[in-house]
Amino acid sequence: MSSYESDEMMSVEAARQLREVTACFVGIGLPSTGANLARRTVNPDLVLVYEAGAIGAKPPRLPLSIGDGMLGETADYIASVPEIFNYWVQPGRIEVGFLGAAQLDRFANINTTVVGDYANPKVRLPGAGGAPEIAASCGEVIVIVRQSPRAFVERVDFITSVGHGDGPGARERLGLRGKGPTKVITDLGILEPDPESRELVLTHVHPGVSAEQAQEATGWDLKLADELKTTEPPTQEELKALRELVAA
Amino acid sequence: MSSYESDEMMSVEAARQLREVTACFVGIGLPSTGANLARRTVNPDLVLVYEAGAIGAKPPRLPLSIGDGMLGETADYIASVPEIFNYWVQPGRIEVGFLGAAQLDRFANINTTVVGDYANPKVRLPGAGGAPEIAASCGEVIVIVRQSPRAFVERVDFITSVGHGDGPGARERLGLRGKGPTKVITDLGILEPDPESRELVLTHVHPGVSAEQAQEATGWDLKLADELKTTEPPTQEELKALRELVAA
Amino acid sequence: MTDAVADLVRDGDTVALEGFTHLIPVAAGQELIRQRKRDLTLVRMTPDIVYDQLIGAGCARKLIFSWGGNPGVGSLHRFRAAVQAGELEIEEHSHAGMANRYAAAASGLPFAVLRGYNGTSLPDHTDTIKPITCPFTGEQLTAVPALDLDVGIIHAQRADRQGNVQLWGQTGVQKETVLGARRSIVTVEEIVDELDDKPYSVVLPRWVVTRVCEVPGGAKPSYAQDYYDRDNDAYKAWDATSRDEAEFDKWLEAL
Amino acid sequence: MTDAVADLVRDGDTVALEGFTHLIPVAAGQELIRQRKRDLTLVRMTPDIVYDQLIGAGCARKLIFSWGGNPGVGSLHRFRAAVQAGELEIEEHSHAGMANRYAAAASGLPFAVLRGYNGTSLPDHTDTIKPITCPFTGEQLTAVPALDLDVGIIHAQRADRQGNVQLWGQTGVQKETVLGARRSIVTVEEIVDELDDKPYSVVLPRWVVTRVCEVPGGAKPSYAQDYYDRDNDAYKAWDATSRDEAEFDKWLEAL
Repeated sequence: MSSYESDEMMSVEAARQLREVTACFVGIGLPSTGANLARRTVNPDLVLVYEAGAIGAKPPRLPLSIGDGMLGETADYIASVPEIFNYWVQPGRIEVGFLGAAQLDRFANINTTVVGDYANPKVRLPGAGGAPEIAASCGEVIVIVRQSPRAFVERVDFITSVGHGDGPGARERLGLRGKGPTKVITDLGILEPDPESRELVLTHVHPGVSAEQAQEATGWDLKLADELKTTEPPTQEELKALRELVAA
Repeated sequence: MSSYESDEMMSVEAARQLREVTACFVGIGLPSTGANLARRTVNPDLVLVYEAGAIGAKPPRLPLSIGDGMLGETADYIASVPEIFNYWVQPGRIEVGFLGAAQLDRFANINTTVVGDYANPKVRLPGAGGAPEIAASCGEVIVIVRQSPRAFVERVDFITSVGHGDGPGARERLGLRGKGPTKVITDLGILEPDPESRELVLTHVHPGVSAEQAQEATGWDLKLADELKTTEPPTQEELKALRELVAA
Repeated sequence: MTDAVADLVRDGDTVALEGFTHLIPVAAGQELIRQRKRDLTLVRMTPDIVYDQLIGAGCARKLIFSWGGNPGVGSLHRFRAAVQAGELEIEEHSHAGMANRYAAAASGLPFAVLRGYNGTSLPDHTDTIKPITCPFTGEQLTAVPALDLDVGIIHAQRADRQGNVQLWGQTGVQKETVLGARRSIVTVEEIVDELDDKPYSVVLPRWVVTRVCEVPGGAKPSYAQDYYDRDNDAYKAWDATSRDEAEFDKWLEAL
Repeated sequence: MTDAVADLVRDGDTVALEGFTHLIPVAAGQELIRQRKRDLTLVRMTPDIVYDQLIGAGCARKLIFSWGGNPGVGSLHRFRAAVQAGELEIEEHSHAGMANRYAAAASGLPFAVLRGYNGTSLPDHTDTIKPITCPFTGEQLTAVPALDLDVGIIHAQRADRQGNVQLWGQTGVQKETVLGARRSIVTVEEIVDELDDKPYSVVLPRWVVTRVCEVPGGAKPSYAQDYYDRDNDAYKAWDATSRDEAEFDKWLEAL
């Protein structure tokens, strides 16, 4: 087994989730790395959709931002931003949306807006961007976020993007048509919503990580899956593809 | 004075109305002839907008239909049809809309839908097309139609496109933001709405036409303007440009 | 195309064949006639000669439209006769309303809002036109429902071997027709190894198109920009064929 | 550009400078700072470093936005400090909401409808988000009001001598920004004799643009496709400048 960083484990695991996926909505940062890695490993035909308009972008290296010229230059099609949200995201055409989070709660609701009170925030974060509608309408959502008690909180200070709301039936009551977060990939493992309670449970730990470590890094009483598994470590091929991608 | 057909008089007079206009919404038939003639005579910079998407088309000859390739090929820009109506017509960006009519009433309301009862029509006509929103939202509307008692009726069987409704204040009450029909150009003369009553009055007769002829060709008691004028006959240059255009 | 139409279009479906006088999917429409599809709700902003043919052939139960004519020539006599005889249910809109109904369908919304229809007789006869009030200004506008399309059919200039479709020139509501329908059929002039840039081109990526069929000339007698111009004589000749029911029957038999 | 900004932007105006990380009108934004415009309501989906500069320089009374950050780098410290100190009024939306607010403005409608915001905390804090009911299905959706823009400012690759503007690549909401505003300023990389075809180009015809100004490099340090790439070091360097108020003041003085 080669040595690797926890970021690398996250990107590799994110890429693996895209094996069977047609189209994926991509932000910048770890989601972009994961999606671009998938195109180089498990799913060469994966369609990357960026919110600035590129549909089917095939960037030769990781874009610096979603405005990067190579996204448009390599895209199958470029839509305007209103079209991206109205014709492509809203009808649920995109199978997977990748999201990050500053705070995440036990129902996978996401906060990227403020820490503290909205009117008098302790920390003002960037805000919603495309996330609320990605979370509402993509077929499913994969959250990629580092696990810590500050980030994994009992209750988010602000719901920027709805996960599973307050539990069973919440998404249906809100009229949200996608399945919501089906996986949360962290630096320690993978969490998935319990089919009944919709509460996130730890289903995988990454190699060398213990369930206790994951529980300590969580601000709520994190439950473990009946069968807790260990993630496959990154293969040589995965690491090689990832490092080439990042270095490009 | 050269000899000319009444259609030619109509097209020439239509073109003259576009001397100071920036952008004009064009259908097929006489409106298209008039607008294209204006580009060759009084207003070479006139922007022609076609409902199939071409903005700033510069057709070298009269298009057979609004799908004609040369419209797109010579356009400054091509919009989708939803964009044409939403971004270009609806906000009132287009100064003049040219419309035809199967029936027209004394308030310049237009019928292009049915003659007779809607459910059991005597004659089923093509229908609305782009006309209702052109009539509502273009800065002003110029109607081009041959005058006859069958066409110029006391009351249209169906209001496809609103002229001046039932008279003063009607457009404001309906929330229509353009001025509505400001001129009706016929084979006999020109009618304009009275500033007070909004009823169409005959302001011009074409050379050789009498006011009585125009009144006989009208299904309501057509009033004459205080100063009834005679239209300038087509000049040699106008006729030459028109005939070249039609023959091209 | 025969298989695509057989597989994807069922009797009773709501079907739109779009192309705003350019790139009209005529061949696909005639395939619907040959396969004797019945009880269709046909949708099209500008039903022209291929819709006259479909109506005359008895494929349509209902027509949703905004302008029905033989563009630049005159009337559609089979359409006109069917309406005047009360044999065809119609749901009639303006172009702006229809364009917004397609856009709403493509957007996954149940309705669209526009400034339109106020003061016209259309709302008296079309129950898919309703008032709606702006929750911010109190202004009254008009709502129209999204089209509920089972199948969207268009003709495009070309596709690549992966099934990505490209069309250009005036492209009307074709993108919305494909994106707004549950299933879609795109006939193309040719299949090429690689798409290249074309001015104002619309690309429909392979994953949003159900079936692509190579049908050269599939838009004739209408235009296909950079492939052929409109055959105006055919449009004119249709007037005579359509006017006379016996002539029309002869045409239908020969199809 | 000096004259265009002086003539068209007034203190107290609502002004949008758009460009979705590509073709950001940075030079025009900095001209607003130089001319000491005050009490502006600034609108932008993705306020990034030029908005951090405008906010730090005291030009803005209010910000209407959906994502405020230094893309790919981190936070906007002047923006963050102003909000945390309660010195900047904010009206916060999602991208989908903002994009639809631009589209409504360009469409001459008072509002737009979308599926959005349901279940989020945004409607609790933003009063320009309201429920609306579909008059056909009874379904509840969300309405957002049209942006009410005095001035729309964008940067484009080029214009011709008549003033027709052309931009291409990822063109975001730039068309809507110009069409949705009462007055508009477009800075361009170059003025050319004739525009030619470019893939996915948007042309804004001369008669819908108030003023065109040739400003080569007007989008630096962001991208202008086919002219220059993003200067990523400048984005990174801004983090340090913006973080320290004294550093920021020095930057402002030198502008």
